[in-house]
Amino acid sequence: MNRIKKNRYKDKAFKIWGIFCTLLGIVLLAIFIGSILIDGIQRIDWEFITNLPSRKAERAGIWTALMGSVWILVLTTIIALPVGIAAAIYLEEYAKKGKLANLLEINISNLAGVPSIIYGLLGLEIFVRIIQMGSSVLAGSFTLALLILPIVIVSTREALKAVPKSIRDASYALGASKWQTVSRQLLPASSGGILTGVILALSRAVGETAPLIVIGALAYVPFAPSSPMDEFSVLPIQIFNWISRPQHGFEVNAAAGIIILLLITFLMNGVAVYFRNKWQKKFK
Amino acid sequence: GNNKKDKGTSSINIDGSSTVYPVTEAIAEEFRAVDPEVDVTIGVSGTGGGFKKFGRGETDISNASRPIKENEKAIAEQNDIDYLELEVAYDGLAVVVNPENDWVDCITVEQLKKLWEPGAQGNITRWNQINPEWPDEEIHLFGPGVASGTFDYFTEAVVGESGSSRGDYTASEDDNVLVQGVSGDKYGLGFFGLAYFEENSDKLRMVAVDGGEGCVEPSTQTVSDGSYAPLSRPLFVYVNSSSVKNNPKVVDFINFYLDEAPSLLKDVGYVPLTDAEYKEQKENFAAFVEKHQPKK
Amino acid sequence: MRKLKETVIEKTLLSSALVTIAVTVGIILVLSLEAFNFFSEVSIIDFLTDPEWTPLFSDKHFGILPLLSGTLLTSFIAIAFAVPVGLSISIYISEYAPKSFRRTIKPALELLAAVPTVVYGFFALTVVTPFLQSFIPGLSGFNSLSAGLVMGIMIIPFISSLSEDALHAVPNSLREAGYGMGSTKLQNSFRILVPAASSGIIVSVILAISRAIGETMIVAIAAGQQPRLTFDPTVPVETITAYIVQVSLGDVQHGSLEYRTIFAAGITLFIFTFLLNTISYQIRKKFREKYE
Amino acid sequence: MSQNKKEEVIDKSIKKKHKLQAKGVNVYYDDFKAIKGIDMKIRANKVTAFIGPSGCGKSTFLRLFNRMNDYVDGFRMEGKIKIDGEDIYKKNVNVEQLRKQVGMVFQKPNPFPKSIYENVAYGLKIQGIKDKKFLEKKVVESLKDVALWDEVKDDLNKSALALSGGQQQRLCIARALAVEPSILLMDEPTSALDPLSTAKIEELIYELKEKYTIVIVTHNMQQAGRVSDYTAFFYLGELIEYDKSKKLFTNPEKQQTENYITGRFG
Amino acid sequence: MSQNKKEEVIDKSIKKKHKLQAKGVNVYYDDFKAIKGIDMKIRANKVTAFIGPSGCGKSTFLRLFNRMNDYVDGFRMEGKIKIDGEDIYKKNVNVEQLRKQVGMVFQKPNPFPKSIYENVAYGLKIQGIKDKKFLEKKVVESLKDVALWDEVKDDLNKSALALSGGQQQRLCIARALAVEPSILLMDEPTSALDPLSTAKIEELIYELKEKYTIVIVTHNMQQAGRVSDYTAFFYLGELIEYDKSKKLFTNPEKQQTENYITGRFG
Ligand SMILES: Nc1ncnc2c1ncn2[C@@H]1O[C@H](COP(=O)(O)OP(=O)(O)OP(=O)(O)O)[C@@H](O)[C@H]1O
Ligand SMILES: Nc1ncnc2c1ncn2[C@@H]1O[C@H](COP(=O)(O)OP(=O)(O)OP(=O)(O)O)[C@@H](O)[C@H]1O
Ligand SMILES: [Mg+2]
Ligand SMILES: [Mg+2]
Ligand SMILES: O=P([O-])([O-])[O-]
Repeated sequence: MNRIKKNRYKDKAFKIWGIFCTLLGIVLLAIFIGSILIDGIQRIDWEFITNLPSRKAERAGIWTALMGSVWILVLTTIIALPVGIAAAIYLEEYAKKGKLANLLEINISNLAGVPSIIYGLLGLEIFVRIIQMGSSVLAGSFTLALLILPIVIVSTREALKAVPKSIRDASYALGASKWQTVSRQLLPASSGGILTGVILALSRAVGETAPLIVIGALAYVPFAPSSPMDEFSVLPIQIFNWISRPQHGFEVNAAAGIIILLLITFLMNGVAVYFRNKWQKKFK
Repeated sequence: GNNKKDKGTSSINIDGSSTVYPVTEAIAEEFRAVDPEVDVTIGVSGTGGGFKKFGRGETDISNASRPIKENEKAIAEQNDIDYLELEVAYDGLAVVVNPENDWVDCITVEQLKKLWEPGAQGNITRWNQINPEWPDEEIHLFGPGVASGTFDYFTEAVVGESGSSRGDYTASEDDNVLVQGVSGDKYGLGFFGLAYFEENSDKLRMVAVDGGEGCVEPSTQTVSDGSYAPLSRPLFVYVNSSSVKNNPKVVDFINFYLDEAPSLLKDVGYVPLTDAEYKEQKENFAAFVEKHQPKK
Repeated sequence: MRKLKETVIEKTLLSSALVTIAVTVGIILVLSLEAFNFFSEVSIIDFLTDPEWTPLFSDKHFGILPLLSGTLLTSFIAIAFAVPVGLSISIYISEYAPKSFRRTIKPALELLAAVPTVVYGFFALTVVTPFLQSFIPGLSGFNSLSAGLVMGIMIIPFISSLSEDALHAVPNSLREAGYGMGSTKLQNSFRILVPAASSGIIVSVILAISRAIGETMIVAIAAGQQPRLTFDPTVPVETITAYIVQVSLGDVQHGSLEYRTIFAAGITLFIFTFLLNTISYQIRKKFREKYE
Repeated sequence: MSQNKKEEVIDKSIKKKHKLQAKGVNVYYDDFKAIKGIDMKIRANKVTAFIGPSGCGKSTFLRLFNRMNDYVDGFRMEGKIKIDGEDIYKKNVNVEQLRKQVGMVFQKPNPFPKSIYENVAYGLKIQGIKDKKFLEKKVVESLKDVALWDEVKDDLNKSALALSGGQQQRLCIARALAVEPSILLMDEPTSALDPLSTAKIEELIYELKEKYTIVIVTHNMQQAGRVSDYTAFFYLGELIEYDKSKKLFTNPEKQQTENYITGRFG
Repeated sequence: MSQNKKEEVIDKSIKKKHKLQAKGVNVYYDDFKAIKGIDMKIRANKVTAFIGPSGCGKSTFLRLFNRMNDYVDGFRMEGKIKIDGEDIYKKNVNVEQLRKQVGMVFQKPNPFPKSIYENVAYGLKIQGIKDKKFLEKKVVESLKDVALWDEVKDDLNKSALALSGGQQQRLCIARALAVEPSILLMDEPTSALDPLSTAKIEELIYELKEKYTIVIVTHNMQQAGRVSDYTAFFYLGELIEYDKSKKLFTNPEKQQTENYITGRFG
């Protein structure tokens, strides 16, 4: 009897501990975001967004970096999306059980775990050097596209898997070919899931710093890229650059930049979660 | 990559010293007000890194915190690159410690050498090894990375051979690493450009250096009159002749640089040359332009 | 005609899938070619045993150990923090919390993983380090402790989310069997569910380790950039990733030894994460078979 | 050679009466033998029911006739399946074409998550037919055939998922009919439906057999008795008994059949 | 107050004969009412069977007696459930203690993925009992009680998952018996088993009722007839009829009951 009471107390204690742990991360993050808001929010105004970099912290803005990030996002999407979705379709709908499918499977799972900086080294050697793209937006986009490719593939496969088998049966039974079934039924039906995965992958890309540093994104670029071959900077690099400066004013800028970057990431995640919820209902 | 060069003439590509970077950045920023059409990009690869690109013809202008070296010259020659060296400012190297450090006020060049020479690596690790009166604590060293001219200059001035140094210190191109490192560490010691110290005088304490003639603190005065020896030096920019030839904006930019440097330098914490010296630089440049610009 | 179209499409899709193989081959080739060049100048024995890493200085040493110890130390701190916390979270969410809470808290936690790592670096440097310094007097401005802890926060969701999935996948019949015997939730969780979900939990931990080892910006910003062979969490260290960033920030001249050092460091990192990923893949495969 | 010739002649003569034919068919899923040496002929314009306990291979066997098992991992077949005397498993058979000829309806109604109209028009559209008029005509016809027209005519653009289960199943049948198959395979088409919808569909089957050869899998003996002309009883992958439904349900030859239809197992 | 007293006295007197008691019990899953106002008393040392069509609430009702529904989302109960006259849903009831008293066996055998020994010893171990000798004794006893001892005695460290389905189910019963409950709830304990294993377990139930009060849910009328002393027929959440099994199966009072047991629906 006593023993059972003790067990119950332990149980209660663990419950409290569990709540504590669950909230720990989130509360720390909230505190941090709070302190960043305090540091940086008053720094954010239209000028901060549209100003070019400056040696004077109070004049410096994030325009170049913001546009660099936008360019990177767009190009990365254009490169990674078709390949990633096509690969996922192949693996999920076409590949037969066997050595090749197995190899692809292991390979993709491994790629997903390769540290991002390694992709930077790959991009440096292949895109920057061998293909001679230089430290351009395009080289950066290719590098990040490879980086998010496994994520796009995995999430697209999940989305395709979620389409009930009965839909495939129905389509094949009506005489549809494989591609007709894929393009007319499976892709539309899984679009919500694919979209979710892609947005999440892109939100990862928008926060990546290390691989772009490795391929040589610049510190001072006082103009927004106007072509894929232009040099560029992105938000996280701009933030990193400001963190690296010893003057306090730049620390404020970094905080303000972080607010913008977090806003973008959280927005993307929010949109993704929204689509996921909307889409999941479809099959339930 | 050198794609930039082919893209037309409205861009100026600069790379090199992180010490000179704030000066050039300031100039570039002001220049934008004069000619907003020109895209000026400035990399921070350190003086050595900058010269490598410059020697390959990838940049129009190279920032340098020391003169070009023979081997770097040779590469430039190999690639048929003709260039001009211009002095633009003076800088002093500041040796800094944590504000809580109450035992060092002045350090001799001998002591610095003992601390930084290659042989110190793994051997000289505690404060009291340099001066028995100093605490028996591990010393944490911070300094610029090997690609920087500051590093070359410091090693040359202190150790006696450029680039010769111990390797077991926090070597970073990222100046905040150095500032944060020393300001967050009671037993830290570091060196970097005077300009950076001035921006952080609240977090760091400067140490006077005894070059053989007594302890001297670096200041605008002691740097420009040369009494802060051996840790003061001139800063340079190098201009590529073909850029001068092909891109009139480069000429505009350099002229603007030499005109505006005296007024802007104070902003960024460096010491200007004398008026006479600036005049000489301008004349040199005018002659260089004359030589390379095709007659219209 | 239609057959042909179908074939062409299939081949196109296949070649997209093969791109992933090309990426892997590319990574391995690039790393090993440059590393090969590196090892033709530096003996592999030195690389593995020399206790100093000073490739950029005149007295050159090429011992990877200091970078490795920095990497392992920060990762260890992160894991030591994130595993107990993450596991507790997963148990709490899957066994204790109401369903509705689970639905909101999981995406919220996953947000922790979505925060760009630069931001975490800033957090470690400007908030955590000064905070820790207030009661650890000897703590340097750059240290593996605060970088590791913040990295831990970042990887918590990897562990909590994947472990929670694994716990969730344990058939309800086992859960009921346990409760039916009079177990408390705690006993049920630790004696039955965690062992039953162990493979999934192990996978999550391995993935988290791999993540920590490969993490770059947090350590580059907050752990310092000084390669030293130490397991003291209060002093500056340098990780493999931070070294690569440090060199990249300067100019890396192709063909120079310093250019090659980042690939030699890179391949070391790659081998570690590759092994971890492979192990986790194998466990996951077994695990999947178990419940299907 | 002459042996083959002879067979062909026989096949031709069968053709009129026997629409479908299985010859020495074995099916394996990896190592598991799901169908064991079945020979069977199925008559044109009749309803043939497959019955048998769960897992006996009814679905597997049914799906051989439109090659729906082809995509199943580990599936392997031996023997011959012929439709109108043509071996549908020989090389170069156009599977898509075959499936147009052999419509199929599944256990769970599985409309596409699209509009009612799109569902019915799908089979035609994938054949490349774009003529709006023609499509509309076929859609209306098919919906009328399954007696769904009156219920949905005002709202053809409504999502098919908004229909009730019984309506969905009739929609699925309409969808199959729209491409004008000659054979209709139905795998437990009413098992997910309420009695009313079931009755409607049974009625429909009765009408459809005028134009189609229908094979239906069912668990419900009463249903088999009501709708089918012939019934085949399967057990553990074997065809145990195959006869006129009346005969089989009232006076089965085999003990196993009797045990099953009297509910002694299954 | 005096009203309460009186009830208590009555409860006490019931205690001997009636082990379990439900009073005005309603159960809701969110808005769905799964149990509708059930009053019922269950006799000690007898076997009581719950029968009824799928979804009628048998499991829900059974699981009220060891509060296994507590963890189900949206579950809500009204009314009283008493064991030996004690309300088990009142505040401060120790649920873990309760469950030790009320053992449960589930439809699908659900041994822990541990050794046979660990499975049986589990309930004792979580009470904090560490005495090796005692544990071993109880394990052997329990395994003998379910007639599994002879089959596994050589290999108590083998994983329980390596046993056959029937053996697993007996193991689960042994596991429940090891903590010495006085009541045994069984939710379709044989529905996943082959006839031979089923027979063994029925036999076991017969023996166990000497010592335990047993409530068993079953779909199999024959089984209910064979093993139970009393049978309760549920329909749509209501208790339709509850009587001696002999009576209920041969001469039910209610038409619904008769329809069900003669197989006219369900
Ligand atoms: N994809 C598959 N892989 C492996 N085995 C399978 C597969 N599909 C079916 N089987 C096996 O083949 C046998 C026949 O299955 P089938 O689905 O044809 O039975 P059925 O008579 O239709 O049963 P039910 O009445 O339950 O639908 C079963 O034992 C089943 O387990
Ligand atoms: N967790 C739940 N949430 C919502 N509704 C539930 C839940 N569990 C059961 N129900 C509903 O309560 C009703 C009774 O369910 P219960 O499982 O008790 O029936 P049963 O008689 O045991 O059926 P079966 O013979 O199929 O096991 C059913 O309509 C069921 O759908
Ligand atoms: Mg079937
Ligand atoms: Mg039940
Ligand atoms: O960046 P440096 O000025 O030290 O070359």
